[in-house]
Amino acid sequence: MVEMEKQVLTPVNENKPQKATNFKWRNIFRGDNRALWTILALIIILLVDRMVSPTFFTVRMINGRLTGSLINTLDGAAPIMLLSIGMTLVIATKGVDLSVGAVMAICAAVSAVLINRHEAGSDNILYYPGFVIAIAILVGALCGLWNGVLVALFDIQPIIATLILMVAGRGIAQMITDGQSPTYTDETLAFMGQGTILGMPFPVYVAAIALVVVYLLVRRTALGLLIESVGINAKASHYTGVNATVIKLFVYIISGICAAIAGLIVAGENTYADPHTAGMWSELDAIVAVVIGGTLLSGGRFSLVLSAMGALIIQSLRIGLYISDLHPNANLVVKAIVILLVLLLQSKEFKQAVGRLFKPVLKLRAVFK
Amino acid sequence: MSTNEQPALLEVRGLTKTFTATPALSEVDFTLYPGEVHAVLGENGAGKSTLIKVITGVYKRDAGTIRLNGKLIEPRSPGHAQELGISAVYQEINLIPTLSVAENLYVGRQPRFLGMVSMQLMNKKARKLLKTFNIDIDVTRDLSSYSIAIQQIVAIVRGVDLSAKILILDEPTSSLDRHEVETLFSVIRSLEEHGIGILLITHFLDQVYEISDRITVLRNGRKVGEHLTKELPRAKLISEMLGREFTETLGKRSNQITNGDSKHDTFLDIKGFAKRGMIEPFDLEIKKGEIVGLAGLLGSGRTEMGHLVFGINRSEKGEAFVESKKVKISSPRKAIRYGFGLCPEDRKVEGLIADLTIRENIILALQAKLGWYRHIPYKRQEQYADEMIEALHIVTTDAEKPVRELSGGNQQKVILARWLVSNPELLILDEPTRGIDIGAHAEIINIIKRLAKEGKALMVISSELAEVVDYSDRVVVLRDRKKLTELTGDEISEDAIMQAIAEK
Amino acid sequence: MKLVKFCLLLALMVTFVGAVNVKAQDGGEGLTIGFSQIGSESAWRTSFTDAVKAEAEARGINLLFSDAQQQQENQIAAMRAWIAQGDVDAIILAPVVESGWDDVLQEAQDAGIPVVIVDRNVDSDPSLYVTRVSSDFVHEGRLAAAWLVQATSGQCNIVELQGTVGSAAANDRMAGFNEVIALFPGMQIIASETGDFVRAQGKQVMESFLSSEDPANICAVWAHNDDMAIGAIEAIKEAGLVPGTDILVVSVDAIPDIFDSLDTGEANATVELSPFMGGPAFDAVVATLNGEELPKWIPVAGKLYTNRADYDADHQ
Amino acid sequence: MKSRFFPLLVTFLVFSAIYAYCYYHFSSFGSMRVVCNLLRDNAHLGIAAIGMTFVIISGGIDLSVGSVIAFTGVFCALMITREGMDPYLVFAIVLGMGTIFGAVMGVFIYYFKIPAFIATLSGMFLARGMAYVLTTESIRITHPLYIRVSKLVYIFPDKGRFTFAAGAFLAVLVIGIYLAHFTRFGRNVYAIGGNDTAALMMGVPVGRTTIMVYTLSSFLATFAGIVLSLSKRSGDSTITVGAEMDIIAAVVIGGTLLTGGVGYVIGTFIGVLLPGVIRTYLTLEGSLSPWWIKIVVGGLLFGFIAMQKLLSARPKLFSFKRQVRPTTVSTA
Repeated sequence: MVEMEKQVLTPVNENKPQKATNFKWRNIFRGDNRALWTILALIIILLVDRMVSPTFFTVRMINGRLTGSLINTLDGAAPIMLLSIGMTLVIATKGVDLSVGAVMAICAAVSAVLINRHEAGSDNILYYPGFVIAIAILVGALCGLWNGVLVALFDIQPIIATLILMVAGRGIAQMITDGQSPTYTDETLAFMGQGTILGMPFPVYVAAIALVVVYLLVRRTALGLLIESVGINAKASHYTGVNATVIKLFVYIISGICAAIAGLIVAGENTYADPHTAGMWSELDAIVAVVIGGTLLSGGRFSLVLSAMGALIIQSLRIGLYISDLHPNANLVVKAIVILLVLLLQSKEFKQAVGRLFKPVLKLRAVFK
Repeated sequence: MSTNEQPALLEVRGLTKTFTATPALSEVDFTLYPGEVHAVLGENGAGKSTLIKVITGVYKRDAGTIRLNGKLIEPRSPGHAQELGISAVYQEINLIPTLSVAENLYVGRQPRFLGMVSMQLMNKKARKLLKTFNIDIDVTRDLSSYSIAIQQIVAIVRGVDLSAKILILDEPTSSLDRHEVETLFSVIRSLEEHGIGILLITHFLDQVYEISDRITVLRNGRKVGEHLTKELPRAKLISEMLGREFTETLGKRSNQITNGDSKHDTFLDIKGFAKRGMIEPFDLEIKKGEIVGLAGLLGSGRTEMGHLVFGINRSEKGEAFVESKKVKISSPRKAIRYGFGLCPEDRKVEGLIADLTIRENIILALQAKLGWYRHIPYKRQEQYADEMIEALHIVTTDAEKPVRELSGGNQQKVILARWLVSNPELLILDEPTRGIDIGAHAEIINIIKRLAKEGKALMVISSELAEVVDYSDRVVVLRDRKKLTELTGDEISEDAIMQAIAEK
Repeated sequence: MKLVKFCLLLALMVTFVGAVNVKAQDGGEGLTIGFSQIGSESAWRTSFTDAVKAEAEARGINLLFSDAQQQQENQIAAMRAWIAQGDVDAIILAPVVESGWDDVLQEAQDAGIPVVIVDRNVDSDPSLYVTRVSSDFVHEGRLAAAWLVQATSGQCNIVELQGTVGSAAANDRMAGFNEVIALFPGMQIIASETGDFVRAQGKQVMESFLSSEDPANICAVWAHNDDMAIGAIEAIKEAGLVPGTDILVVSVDAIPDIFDSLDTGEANATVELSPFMGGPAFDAVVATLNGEELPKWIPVAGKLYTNRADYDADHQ
Repeated sequence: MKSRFFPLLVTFLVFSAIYAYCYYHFSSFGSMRVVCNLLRDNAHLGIAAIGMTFVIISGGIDLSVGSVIAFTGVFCALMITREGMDPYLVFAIVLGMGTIFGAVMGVFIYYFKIPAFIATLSGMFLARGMAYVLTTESIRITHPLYIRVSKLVYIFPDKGRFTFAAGAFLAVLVIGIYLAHFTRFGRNVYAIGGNDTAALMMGVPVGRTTIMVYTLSSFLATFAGIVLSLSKRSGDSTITVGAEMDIIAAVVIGGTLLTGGVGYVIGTFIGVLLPGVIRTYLTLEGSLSPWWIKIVVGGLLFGFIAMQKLLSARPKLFSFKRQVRPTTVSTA
């Protein structure tokens, strides 16, 4: 008993550098068996895609660039994946960020307008490509900060706080480009969307790096834990000394930065910024990706990897519809049905209802045993 | 008054309800006669709440029958139970803060004029109804703009007015003052005369003896006795409730330090803290290694005192000194920085992060204190968790289980462990032993004593007087949101505390 | 037989080349004219808006501009606001969709305000508006098809990037194009999907075409506008093919960006959708205010261009 | 003046101020023409917004309304023009479909605990997708009934046209106010928005009410689609894209709290008209860029939310810390 007291009551030296070991797979696939449904849904959709197009999994190297539907899926999923990374953190704190699509448009507009000045011969160092990218990301962070301030400091419901920027943001993007859709030729910015490294499209790297960086940021520090605790029980977290204000500011800023990078990619793909359509409805795609990834809209446990898979599900669904003979107009219907199916499979209440339906059958089986 | 010859109004037989393997009620019988007040008593976790939730259709029972006036009934929902004539007023005020008082009285049964809900008519009726209870308030204002006492009365008036055959009152008086209690009791007596059966759940034994005709005692989900109130001595009642002889718990207090001991420095000194509507100004001094018990009835201001000290609510005036240095306790985070910790009264809502694992719950306070960037390595986290699981005898298969899957006592230990790991100087414990089994109860009291021996300052809020007397070096007695007195050393006894509370 | 068809096609193209370019004229000074534009969803649309604004300024017309952001409801509301205010002399409407204009046109007529429809069509009774100044989408489709038939000698597997589903531009261009290629059994559309007139979507759809079809089997991409064609060019390049050579690219609009691609040979042909509809529209307004009778359709024809020099020569 | 009315009062004052400013610049704002135009041009949004008000008061959200409006228009046009069905029969069918659609969303939300946001988002995709599948053409409706309805106009002396759509809008407004304030259903909606567990305990049929709220919202959206189809005499699957966000903004500007339990149908009425007034001003001004409407609506949203926040945070206006107000006792 005396020994125990010592252990319990002596403070431990926290700063002792310790190697972070004990890596656990369950830390990646959080969210109980929801992971199973998400992975299953992705596999099924990929298999369906394969059935529709026999060459779906075929990857060829052409002119130093990998091509094939699978690569296209990854490439196209990159912006949604980026958004869903930020969105996952926001949703984990019981929030939501409706403004990411508008933020994409704003940042794309900022980058295009600034780089146009560089291309017009301005010597201002701020218009150099590297600075332009940095400024666009900074603008995204500021947009996130604005949302974060409304949510964390003013305690405004996230859905409505971010609705403000969702509504006004697209207007701001149009104002920045003066209603135009500016085109540019800068290769650095174009590389954001079109470049390849070792044959793989650059956006895929960006999304993957963002995933790893944010994963390390939240799981190798205490952020992930604190985010989850705020999302699960804000009051108890407050009483335990968790600084919810800082946590919320942080997640909205991350979401803003992710949206800014996604905006740069989308603009870079076509070397122009369209403030009207860039990122249109992508907030909804990102939210769906997160939800399919098993993070509850009511906050709490989250998994960045599963959210990224959710983004892949959405994109492979879209690509599948492109290559299928299905009428293009059926896109939305199929999307709605898939979302509902995944959600129903995740719903405990639905499973119980189905269970009740099959109860007589099970009973019957028990009788015959 | 009631007699056993009368046909029963409500007959419950063999009621059983199980939650995830632990039975909350097993084989409970209960009979309510018309025109009687039948008190259901028991400690926290005895199954009182479950009983009324089954009767009102909130929970589905696993087994047993319920008869109303001899007829079998199947209450499906509170609404359905209401239709059958059973209405309940719960201890958490289940009203709608954004609606007016009048609307709260008539939700679901608004008076209609020419087929339309008529606000005028409703307000008029509401005013008249409240008049009968000697309450004169603006019924058109939002409920949330009134004090909790008024809200509680509105809830009771609503229940009474539902022309119920059976009225269930769950802790109706916990936040009422004496005058309001009198008002309520006079209503209850008039209801008795109309042949309405009243099922009363309360913590206040005096009130039980004042108003009830019959008592059923529950313990651990089982019925342990049913008596006419006038035939049941208090000592027997308490021993039935606690499941042990009354005298057993009245052991001598194990005094550790004497007041004014110079070895023990003052840790926290509070002068004149107060917050309107929560607690009147009070002074409080806690020394290192001292256990200060806060005694008083539910709603006496003991929890509020803890909240003010911990910065959950900011004190409107007064000042605080930690080790003679003046400090501003403006938030729990600040308080934690000064070395405070708080185990809250409502574990589920204020303490646990239910979906996190035991390990994560245990290290949370320490991690929050360190800041997000100074991550506690997983190995260290596991070490902490395993140490705590062993030290506090937390019953679990491993530290990676979500904490919500633990029993109440083990959850309490997890919260305690959380603070022990973060090593605070002052620990405020609000009802640390509520709703937990006897074994865990004793362990937690041992831990409290040991912490004091280690030199921690402790502030323990408890409604179990015997327990307070047992470990406290000093007892602060509260009533009606006011600090009455402090008892020290040999002055401390249950009688003295009761007397202090009862004194005019 | 084949020869007959070729001749037919050539004749078709020649008639259109003749009908190019209505030059800017004077007239209309001091008028107040409301212009309800669909939005600014594409580069072509913004240059259209700018052309109308410039024309108005040159003529001294007070132009009230309203951008409907793709919503018909906004256009109707804007027209009603002008009618109610009563200081506009005429209204120019670029309708977002074809139907649903009867009431508001009737109201304008009742208020004595002439309405000139530009760009797209409306299905209302022609008596409700003065005239329609627009290009012929069907012919644009025909022109593109005719060029492709010539370029490939009538043997080509085509992938099609459709415009926004349901838009007149998409429907008509598709119809015109299909009408022509139907004459040539060697020409067929092997895949078709909507790219919503947007670059990013055009690229994505093209990517999926390139992976779902054998790229060697694709001879040409036919895009309903230049933006999607530019997206498709990116996709073709990324697939390691040479746009304009391995896969021919033909589209409609003639926005500045497509000429960059024509310069490098990455695009092959574009049919001009003339953005210079302001001049004829203002002329029509002036004419009708002077009591002149006008034909119900004033076509503004575009020509097919395969290089920048021709275009510049035509737009001096 | 009770504090509950304060947001409504501010909404009304802001509307009056903006309207007065517009009138100062453009005299036509004083005519019945502009007033009637505001009513008829915003009728479909307004009708759907009244349904949305109930949803938001109940503490939910419905993202599907814009798509439902579009689907209804397309369905009506297709059935009447292409299939030659009787319009009344078509209306009955489409209203039935809308009602079932809303009820199914309600069931998903209440029984399967799928968050309203996601459930109605799926509904939005589904309804829009179905509209696209039906047809992507813009179809004209020339049925005699439609012509007759278009002649149902009261013309004011200054030629303001009070049309069927305007009438339908006002009628739905009156019915909405009646439903919200004078029926048990309406009061139950307020109750579950205020505190749904308490409402359940008080015997409010929470499940039924929740499902009915979404049913009502879809029903009204369908009705809005019919009204729009009648006034435009056409059906088109690309209309009202993103209208749900405009509608939600209108409801919030109208003083309804997104947290549920508080709100007024009449506030929504003003909230719908306000962007209409601004749009009219921009149109008449003729040189302001179109993006200002978005920025101004966003600014208004922010202003109203900030005001509501300040009001509810009284008396400590500038304390940003979460106030733990003892509104309910929880000692369980």
